[in-house]
Amino acid sequence: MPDGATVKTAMLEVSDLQAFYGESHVLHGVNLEVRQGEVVTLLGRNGAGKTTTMRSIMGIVGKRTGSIRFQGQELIGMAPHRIPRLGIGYVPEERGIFASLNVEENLTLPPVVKDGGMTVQQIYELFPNLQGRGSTQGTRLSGGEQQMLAIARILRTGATMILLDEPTEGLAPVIIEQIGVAVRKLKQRGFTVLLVEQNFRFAATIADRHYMMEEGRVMDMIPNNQLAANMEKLHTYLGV
Amino acid sequence: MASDVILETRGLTKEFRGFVAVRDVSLRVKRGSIHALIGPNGAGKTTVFNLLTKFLQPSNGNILFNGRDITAVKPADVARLGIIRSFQISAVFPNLSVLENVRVGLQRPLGNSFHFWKSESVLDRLNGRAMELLEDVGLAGYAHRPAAELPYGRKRALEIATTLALEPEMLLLDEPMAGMGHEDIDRIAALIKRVSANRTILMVEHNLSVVSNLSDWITVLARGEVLAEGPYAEVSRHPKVREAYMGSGHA
Amino acid sequence: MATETHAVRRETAAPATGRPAMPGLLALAVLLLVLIAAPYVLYPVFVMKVLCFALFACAFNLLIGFAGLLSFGHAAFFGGAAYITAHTVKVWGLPPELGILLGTAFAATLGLAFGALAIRRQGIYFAMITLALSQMVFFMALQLKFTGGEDGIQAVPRGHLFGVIDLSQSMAMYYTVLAVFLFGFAVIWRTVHSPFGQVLKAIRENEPRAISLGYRTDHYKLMAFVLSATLAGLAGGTKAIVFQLATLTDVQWQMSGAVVLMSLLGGIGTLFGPVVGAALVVTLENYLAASNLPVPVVIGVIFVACVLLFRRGIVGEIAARFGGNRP
Amino acid sequence: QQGKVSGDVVKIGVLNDRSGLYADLGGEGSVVAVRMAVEEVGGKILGKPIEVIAADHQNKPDIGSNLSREWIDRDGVDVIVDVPNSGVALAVQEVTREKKKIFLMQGPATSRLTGDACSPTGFHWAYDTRALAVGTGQAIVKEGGKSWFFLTADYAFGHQLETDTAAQVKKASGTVVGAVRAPLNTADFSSFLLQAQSSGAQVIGLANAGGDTITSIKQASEFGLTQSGQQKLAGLLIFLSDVHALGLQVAQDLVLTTGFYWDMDDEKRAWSEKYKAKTGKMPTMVQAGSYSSVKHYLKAIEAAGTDDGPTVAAKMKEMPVNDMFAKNGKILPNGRMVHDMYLARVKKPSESKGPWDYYQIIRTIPGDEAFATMAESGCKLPG
Amino acid sequence: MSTIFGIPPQALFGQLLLGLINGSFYALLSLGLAVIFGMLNVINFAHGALYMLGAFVAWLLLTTAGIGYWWALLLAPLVVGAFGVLLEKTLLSRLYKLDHLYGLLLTFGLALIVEGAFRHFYGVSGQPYPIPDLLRGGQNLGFMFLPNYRGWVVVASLVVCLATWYAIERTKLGAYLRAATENPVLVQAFGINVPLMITATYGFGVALAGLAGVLAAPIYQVSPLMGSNLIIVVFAVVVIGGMGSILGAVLTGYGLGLLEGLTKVFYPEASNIVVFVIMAVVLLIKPAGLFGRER
Ligand SMILES: Nc1ncnc2c1ncn2[C@@H]1O[C@H](COP(=O)(O)OP(=O)(O)OP(=O)(O)O)[C@@H](O)[C@H]1O
Ligand SMILES: Nc1ncnc2c1ncn2[C@@H]1O[C@H](COP(=O)(O)OP(=O)(O)OP(=O)(O)O)[C@@H](O)[C@H]1O
Ligand SMILES: [Mg+2]
Ligand SMILES: [Mg+2]
Repeated sequence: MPDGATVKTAMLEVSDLQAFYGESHVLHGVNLEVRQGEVVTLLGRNGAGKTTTMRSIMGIVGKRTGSIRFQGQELIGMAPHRIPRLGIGYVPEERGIFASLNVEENLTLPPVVKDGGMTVQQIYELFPNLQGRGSTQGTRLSGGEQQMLAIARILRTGATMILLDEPTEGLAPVIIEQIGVAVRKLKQRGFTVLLVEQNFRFAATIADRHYMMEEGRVMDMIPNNQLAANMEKLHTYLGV
Repeated sequence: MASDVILETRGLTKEFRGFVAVRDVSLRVKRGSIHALIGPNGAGKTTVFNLLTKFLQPSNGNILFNGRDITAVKPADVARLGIIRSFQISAVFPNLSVLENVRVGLQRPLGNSFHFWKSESVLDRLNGRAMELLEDVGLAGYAHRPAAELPYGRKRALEIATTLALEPEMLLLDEPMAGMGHEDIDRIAALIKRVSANRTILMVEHNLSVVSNLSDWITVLARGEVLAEGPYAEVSRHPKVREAYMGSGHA
Repeated sequence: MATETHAVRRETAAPATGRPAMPGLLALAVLLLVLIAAPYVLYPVFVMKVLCFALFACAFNLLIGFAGLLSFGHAAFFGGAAYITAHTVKVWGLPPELGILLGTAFAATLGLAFGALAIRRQGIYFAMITLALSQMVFFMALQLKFTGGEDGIQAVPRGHLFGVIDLSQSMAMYYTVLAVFLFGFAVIWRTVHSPFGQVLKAIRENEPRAISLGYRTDHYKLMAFVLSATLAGLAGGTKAIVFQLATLTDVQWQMSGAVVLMSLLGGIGTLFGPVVGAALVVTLENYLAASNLPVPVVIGVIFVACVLLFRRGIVGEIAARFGGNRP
Repeated sequence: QQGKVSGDVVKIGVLNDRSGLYADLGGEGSVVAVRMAVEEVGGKILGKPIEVIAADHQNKPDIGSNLSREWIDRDGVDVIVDVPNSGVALAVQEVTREKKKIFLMQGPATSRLTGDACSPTGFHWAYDTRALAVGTGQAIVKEGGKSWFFLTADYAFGHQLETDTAAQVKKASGTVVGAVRAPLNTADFSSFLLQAQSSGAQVIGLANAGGDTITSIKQASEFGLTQSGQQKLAGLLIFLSDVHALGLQVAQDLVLTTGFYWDMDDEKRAWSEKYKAKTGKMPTMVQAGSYSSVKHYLKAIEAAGTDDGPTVAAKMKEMPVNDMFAKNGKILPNGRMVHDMYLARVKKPSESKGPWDYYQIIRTIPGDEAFATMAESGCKLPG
Repeated sequence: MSTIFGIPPQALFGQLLLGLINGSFYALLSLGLAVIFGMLNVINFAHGALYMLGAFVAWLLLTTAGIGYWWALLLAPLVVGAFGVLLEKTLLSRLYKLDHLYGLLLTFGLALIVEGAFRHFYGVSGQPYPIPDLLRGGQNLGFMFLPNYRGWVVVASLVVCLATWYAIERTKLGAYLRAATENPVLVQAFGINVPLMITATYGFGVALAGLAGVLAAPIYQVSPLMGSNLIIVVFAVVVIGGMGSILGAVLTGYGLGLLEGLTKVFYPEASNIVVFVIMAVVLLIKPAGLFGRER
């Protein structure tokens, strides 16, 4: 897509993605690319289609057309439960902590899909809040703790590409910092991250590139180092 | 002066099967103020809200509203005393129209809510006031749409309009800005400021710029206990608060 | 948005805005004309049966369609009232109007007791609790002396309405039943479009929110339950006078199932649906009785078809197809 | 009105349970039996065709009463046959009384149908609770079963059966040592059977019907109640179809009263074989009774020259009933058809020569003993 | 003391034992219901009909193919389970996005169809099914005669209930099942084949009903109505136990069997309603049921 200097291989390529919820047409041709080891954000106002893009990748929207290729493999048409097994982990916006499972069960629920995931011990180091809460019912955790749990359980699976939908929503600043640290660590370890954020300041501290979405389309791509030069655009897209 | 304090808790404690989520919290909310409750995740803010509105029963301690002990009062009756809450997760009546949503709030004080023999047209006289309220939150244009169709931020606004319909003496707002875009945040912040003129507001919010702009008084909770109290400037300098909550970014 | 996605939206609950609109009034006028003319064209006893069940179904529908509560035990109110009416008229010698009144009052009392228990739980639990409670009434009806066990109470005299109108005359009986039905229907109509109905809808939509606004939701649900039970009792008492009997059939759980079917077939949450559904089911039962088809199988197939194919029911489908404003 | 056939057709409506608890003892079999009677007279009477229609009342009195009303008002039905389930029969009795149509009852048990609820055009044919009580109660005491314990279905029918039978037992100077009331449709009788067992009574009377009877007999056998030889089970209301369903292994040695058994004389055997060829089963007393009553009804039309209800009813009561079902049966003014009843014992598997060879008749109970007299019945019709 | 409330203790033990046997059926059936409800959020009104189907399959195997009890014990649940899988795949699976009440209504319709069809073809007086030779006869326990077969029923149901409880509450598979109940889409997004799991669960729950049916066949008459009477009591059992826990369903099943047994001794007229009375009382004191989780 950009300057031809594709040093690293494209891990995820989305082209002309259209998605529908029942009769409503939500994505109108999304194009984007995430390279191995990158942290890329999707920015946009409420309802721009960021979550829908992620759900499309995971194969859990009603209907989608176009092409989504992960490490060369086409995901459209694949049974939804096979997609994560390729090594894609998804942390949903609504967190999706299970009430009928305790914290430990929640943590160990997603099956390990690849070697190299974090151990439970490493996870507790990253999120000390979770330590000792193993037998608490999952949804009895506070909102922020639930968010940590939702991220943590994906880190265990060894997924190499992680989709994070608004991981900082409703989190205290300290925790946001921690999550920033965690994402940077993931990046160092070679994980690829696609991140949806409202919190633009946070995004700027960790991402390599930003895609701007509006009304179901990708409008623009801004590398992180050119952010300052593009503040005007950001204003129009996000109203920052 | 006692009448200065509208809501007071004494030694409020909530224990969940051995886990103490709220420990010995004593709050004093001044009449007419905007009081913010902040703290790290899991500090017990939502739990305090649930205790105040009686969605949870305290394990220990008392709650006083206008000097009256409301510790044993039922949730609906707490609301009738004039304490109305919003939810951390948006709460509207999805299949009622926006106007009807507000009218549900306006209708209650009328005392005709059990009148199954009357025509609902008796509710029409509420429409004027309802439209005013919608106007206030910028929803007048949506009055006849089902609430389900509103975008997220507008739903929060609708929720606030419905809440205001009851002319509550005291408003409890749980993360009113969560999940909102920037424009909406500003709009709602302005609204909160406006409505606070003649009522008391207690709110939980993580967005520190909102907190710092709006609130007169801040209580910081951590691990279920009160860590610090005071105006924003003071609290934000508190080293423990910085360590436990704000982090290095908010110097 | 995200928080909204897994809140299940009840299919049947469409925005019922405004007050009775033109199509509704029109439908009402047509219905009225049809009902006034019916006994001259159709077999009057049959139409009376339809009317009794239509009222029963409407009463049931008030609860599920407008309060979101599925009762699987409404037979208890219908049948219970039928027994009381039959007994008071036959054994105590009360005039029919008093008998029906007593039966209805009994249903209301029973509704208060059952409702107080059942509204402590929601959804499926509510359905199962009402079912179990109504089973209790069934066993009582079976074992108590005055109900006559399997035989039921037979040969109940129709008597004279207000001491003057001889109800053994088919037409007199018919128009009496029609009046009762219209009264019940009007009560339901009014309830749905009343301040109370508005709160009920709000509770159905989001109960915690309604509580936080200061509504004691349990009281509203209980009130709706009692209203529904009372009207079901009115239907049952009237039926006892029409057929001159009250039997176990009226209190069996299959009766509760039948009334669910009527509402579902006609359209849950619509005002006219239950009337249409009742007419269809009663016709069908009559027709099937004379055929060689196994009745339960046919009824079961219709049930399944309704649930899978037209959940909105006949009236619901029509309303949805011809413009938004439901009658 | 006199001297002609209404609607130029004699319409017979068989109204019974075609899918429920009583479908096997009546059901389609009753319709077949009625058709056999119609065929025997050549399908015509007084030169007019005879038509048979059938419907399922689903054991619901309101459906029964509604259907019979419609049949009579709209379809010109002249006579209603069978109607098992006392509740439905009582409802239909009201309708036929009002409409002055003939009602030939086979399936229902309660003797109220010829007692306080009797009708001038209602006929009760095969059996009734009183005959069962006399048959089983008195006859068994005479056979040596002196002390009784009742296992009673806890509703009106069961209570009546218990009281009637207990009265007969005492009349024959037997004793009743106890009773237990089991709710209707009990799935497990073992508790009650245990109580019956420990009572030490010689005879355990089953004052119940249908599924309850079957289950209680089956479980009695499981708990070895009768194997010891000290206790006997007496079924107060048991049909051949029930015994067939239970199988001899379980039902053996059960004592019961019946109004008909196919294997008693050549005439019965011949008719029953013909019936079996059509249905694959031997007839119950209800099915045989349906045949008998319709046959008698048609004879009465022939004799009266009209199908007018009251006229035919009077004629029926004048003529003795003589066919394969009953010899010299007579009909009381209350509609009770009085004929001999039989006390039977269910054979052991080793005694049975093949399918349907189930009963050994151990005593004949003369009709006058079995059924109540007009005076005893409590019927208010002019004698 | 030679009597307890006027009943000799011996007789009382006997009655308690009998109660336990009935409780075995309640437990097996409410377990199946709880499993299905837990995973699919469907109140399986057809449960009674499928229990009946289990008994009928055993009877058909015996009468048409000469296949005896022990094979039937294995085959009938498989057949019923397969039928359940078919139902789930073709009908129930279309309802998951809707209010749970539709599942209740659908299965209610299915129950009518299955029961009606069997009534139509086999009548209602029912068919006899012999006790297997191995379990004929009984033990004289001194205070009562315990048929061997009933003893076997208690043992078999206990084993099945415990095994099921363990599988659901203590294994990984169970955790998947519970999670999928709440948010199937997300569990799918973790790489688990949820539709398959749901189908299998329904098949399993229904097979439990089938198994109960086979166990019941030699005790009760194999009749089309055997399930419809039982099922409402089992519903009550489930309400009393609270739907939250599998163990609750099982324990309540046995417990109510015992209580009902006692009622049959002290006040037999009430034995049909005792379960419902208990239900009312429990609801008053603990609305979520004895073992239910609040919300
Ligand atoms: N389940 C659904 N059914 C119908 N429309 C939906 C559904 N979910 C989302 N939408 C619509 O699709 C559009 C895109 O939604 P999406 O959730 O992808 O936005 P987003 O960019 O993630 O917004 P947010 O910042 O609020 O999370 C919105 O207009 C939304 O209303
Ligand atoms: N019902 C419950 N049972 C057990 N623990 C609970 C329950 N409700 C809350 N908790 C625990 O109490 C603590 C406080 O929770 P609360 O929801 O009040 O936090 P909060 O301050 O609102 O956090 P956030 O900002 O993340 O929403 C948390 O650790 C949570 O796990
Ligand atoms: Mg989103
Ligand atoms: Mg919170």
